[in-house]
Amino acid sequence: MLLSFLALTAIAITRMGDLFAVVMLSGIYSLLSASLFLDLDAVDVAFTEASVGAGISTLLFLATLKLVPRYEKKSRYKPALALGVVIVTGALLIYGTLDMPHFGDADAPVHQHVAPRYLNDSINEVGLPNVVTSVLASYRGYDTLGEVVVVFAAGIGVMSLLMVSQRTKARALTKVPADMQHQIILRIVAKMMLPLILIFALYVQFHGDYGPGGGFQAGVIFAAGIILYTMLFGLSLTQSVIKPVFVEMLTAFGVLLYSGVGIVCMILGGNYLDYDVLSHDPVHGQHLGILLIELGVGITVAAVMITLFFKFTWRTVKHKYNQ
Amino acid sequence: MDILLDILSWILLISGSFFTFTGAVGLFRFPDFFSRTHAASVTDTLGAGLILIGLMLQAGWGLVLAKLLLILVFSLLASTTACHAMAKAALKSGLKPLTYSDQENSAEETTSKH
Amino acid sequence: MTAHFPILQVIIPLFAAPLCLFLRIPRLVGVFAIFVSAAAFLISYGLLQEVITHGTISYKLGGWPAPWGIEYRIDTLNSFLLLLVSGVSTVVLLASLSSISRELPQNRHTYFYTAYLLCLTGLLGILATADAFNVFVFLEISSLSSYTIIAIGTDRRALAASYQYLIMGTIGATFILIGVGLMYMMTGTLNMYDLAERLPAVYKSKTVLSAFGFFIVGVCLKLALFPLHLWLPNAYAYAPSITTAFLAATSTKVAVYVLIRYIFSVFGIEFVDMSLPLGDIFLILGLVGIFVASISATFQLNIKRLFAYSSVAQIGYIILGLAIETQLGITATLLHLFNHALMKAALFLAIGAVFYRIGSAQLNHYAGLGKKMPLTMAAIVAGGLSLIGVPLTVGFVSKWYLVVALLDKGWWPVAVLVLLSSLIAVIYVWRVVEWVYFTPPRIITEEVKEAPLSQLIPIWMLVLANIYFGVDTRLTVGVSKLAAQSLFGVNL
Amino acid sequence: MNIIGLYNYWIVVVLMLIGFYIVIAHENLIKKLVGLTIFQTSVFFLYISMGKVAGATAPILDENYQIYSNPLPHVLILTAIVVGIATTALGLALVVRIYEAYGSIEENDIQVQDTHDRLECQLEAYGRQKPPTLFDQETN
Repeated sequence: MLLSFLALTAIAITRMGDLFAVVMLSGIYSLLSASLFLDLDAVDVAFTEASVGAGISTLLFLATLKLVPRYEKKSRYKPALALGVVIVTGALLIYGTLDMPHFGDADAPVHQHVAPRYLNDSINEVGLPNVVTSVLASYRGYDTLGEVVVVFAAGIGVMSLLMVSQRTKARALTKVPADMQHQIILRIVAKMMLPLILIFALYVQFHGDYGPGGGFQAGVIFAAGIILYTMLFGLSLTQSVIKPVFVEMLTAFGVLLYSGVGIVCMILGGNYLDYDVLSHDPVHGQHLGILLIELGVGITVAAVMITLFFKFTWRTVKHKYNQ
Repeated sequence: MDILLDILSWILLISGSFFTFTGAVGLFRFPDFFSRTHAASVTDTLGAGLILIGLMLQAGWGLVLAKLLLILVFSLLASTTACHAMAKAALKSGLKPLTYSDQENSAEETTSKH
Repeated sequence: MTAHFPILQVIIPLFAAPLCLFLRIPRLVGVFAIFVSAAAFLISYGLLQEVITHGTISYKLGGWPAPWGIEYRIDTLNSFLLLLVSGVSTVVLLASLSSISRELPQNRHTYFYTAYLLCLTGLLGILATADAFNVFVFLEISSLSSYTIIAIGTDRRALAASYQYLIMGTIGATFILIGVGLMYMMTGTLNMYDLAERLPAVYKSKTVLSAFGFFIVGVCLKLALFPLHLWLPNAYAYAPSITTAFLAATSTKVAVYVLIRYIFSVFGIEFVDMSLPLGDIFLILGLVGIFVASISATFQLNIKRLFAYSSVAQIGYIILGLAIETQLGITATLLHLFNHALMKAALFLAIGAVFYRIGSAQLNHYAGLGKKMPLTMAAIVAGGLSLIGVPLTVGFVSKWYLVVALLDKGWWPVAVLVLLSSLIAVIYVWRVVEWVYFTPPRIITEEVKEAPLSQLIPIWMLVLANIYFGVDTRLTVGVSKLAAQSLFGVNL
Repeated sequence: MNIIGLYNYWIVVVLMLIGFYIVIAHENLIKKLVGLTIFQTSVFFLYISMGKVAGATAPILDENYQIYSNPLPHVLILTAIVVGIATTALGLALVVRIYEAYGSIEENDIQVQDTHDRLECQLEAYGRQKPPTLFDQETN
């Protein structure tokens, strides 16, 4: 049922020429996906997809749409070749599915080989009820480090691509007022919600060991809170609370914290990211390690998301000013 | 007592679903943006609200109840504000509500709410 | 400390990249990056020694044993490439200090070096890892940062090129992701060597076959195999010179490494032979790629674009070596990987030095530069000769091995075609020579001086390496042979 | 049985193809990125579907449950989602810059402008010294 909804949304996206609608639909697509992930027992993934896919990515798309034309130009695209490629890909995929283990089959090789150890032993080896967190932060902690670095790399990319000089900033700010100065109801409600959002982010950050959640989701929610504030109260006010340079430093700091934990492990005699050595008791060491690296993840993700939003918004301000 | 709660909660759930459904129908059938917003906000407030209360009755005392309560509070706050902001933005960007002269009398009551 | 070498290699640039943001003084960051890259180079040299004397090294990340945790596994093949990538990166960085200040606004330097180090991290990470999914993650690190260092310049065409690369690269990465997913589905493991053990049981399965298909197509997108090369010429032509030198020498090579690793170590050559005529496909695509790209190169006016097309052609040679599927063929492939990296790095650095002086990469602006910048131009000519495959250069060594491998297999028509294609290389290199030495200088170029020492030194280091490894082939050929042996040994 | 067991995957394949089609067939740069997102999200389904065990629950250990779904695909997809948003963000930044530089976000317009630039260079090069004997045939 959900899958059919998804298919419908996707087809609608191909047909629409209005990019604004396309972006909204893709947000809906993400949200539907999140529900589907939930249905497939992937709570952490659902949480991330909802906050990242439906939240931040839609937001970034909208921020871009403010800067570029809203309608797709109807042009003669070359559907024949594209359709050909797609059909070949599809044929290969369908062909590949023929020998797949069936959906939900408990005897599939996936459930026989590596995963049982995570499910059976992680409680003794890592000591967290949320197996996803154990695998994410400890067994495959290095992948997660890589992923934080990917986020950092994207942050660096956007920072370097969308730079606005200090001079333009100073001049533009005096001329361009914040968009939503007059939305009184919005501002009041946002003021009520903001502390709660931030507290919720912290809850997600530190409760990730026991339930769905963790650094990524927390980082994104925290960033969402700040972004909400920025949208309503204007860039200049936000930036006097949170210095952009400071946020940029924070993006780096999260990565440093994460990889620093690994290096400390090495100095203490373990392998890289082997948290066992962090404390006299391995399980305790694991706890400490996971806490720290999740914090690193949260800091980098939040800082990068905030920076992304700042950069896009500055670009908009600059454009307005230039006009 | 349990049966009473059960019945009550089912009544709430069903009426909630009904409002959600009418909201969806309204979204498609209403003539202009503002009346459609009205339909959509019915889904968010009355529909979702009743369903959540119904669920709360099912949940019994505990953490789940608290969580549902929080969800209710937040969805009431957020969705109404969002609807308001949307309508205001539409008005600001130059979209005028339909009036008598544009449409038969049915449009009037929905538009005047905003 | 030596025990941690496999990970230090990757971690040093990874840790240094965010530190760059704290340093903030452009010049300082540049020097810092050089030291970081040099440290990685020294470590990889140590690793190569270690591997040659003691055999394969395995490193368990997080202390978890292999199929559960992520494993780094260094053998002759990847330690050789680690040495290459970190070495080229160091030399290129040496030239970057002056070149970058010419091509980028001051306030982007820190970002450039950060992204550069991240890119280096990604490439080294792909080489070192023995985990299929980890490859994807590090691939994305290197890709995202390379989109950045391509687009960071002032040429607007770099933006469009970078976007195109982003789309193609992400499709490639997603295909790889599908491939890894399907493999995981059939075996339940992500570790390459564990996969290699468990895959034979499901060789007959259609899912594994399509996993293989997706993986190969994904990697071929990344390595710009003809006809999936469309992103490459623009990306190389309009990026800052340092970026071009670095990426041309390393990033496609790393993709080739992934291809070799999967074909030989994970799927195993028997599977490949059994399921797909991959050898024939590679043979045809390689040959067509060589000719189409070489001919396109002869038409280019932008010298960076010219050599970018020549890169696509060289990928063709590299793939040809793979298509032969013999030990000799693989040796030729590995040799050409190494050699091509040396020559392209030298060439693009020299072009960067010219850009530093005249601010253009148009061939017609090179008119008469032979007298004005003799050392730089000599480097370009040396690199060009190496591309053609003139004796006493590295290009000769690898082409020689390639032809020998082809003859050994009995494919003499292909060998003839390879030699013929070298003639096209003569044409496009000659075009450069003609502009440089046999055209009167233009008025604007009157004032041009020789490139600064800070650029000449790295350029000539690479050129001398080109000649040195063309004469003394013990190290390169020895290691390549060893690596090829080990690849075939794994499957026996 | 075969059909029902694989039905889920087939829909996922269809979704992937729609996304993939948007990426390669459309000219608009933003729409391409949306397509890319759909393509990637659909690949995530492939992974998550294979981790599902019938009758199992989410992999958060609890005394009340015995069977859990496989956590490993979840971990991999968490990583992949974040990688996806990183790519999207960078892509959007590029789109913004491209629009500033070219005044368009349609692939065709951009190519036309690029080709125009290249032809001008060629005219400059051969205009005075040699007649343009060979033209750049390259169209990408």
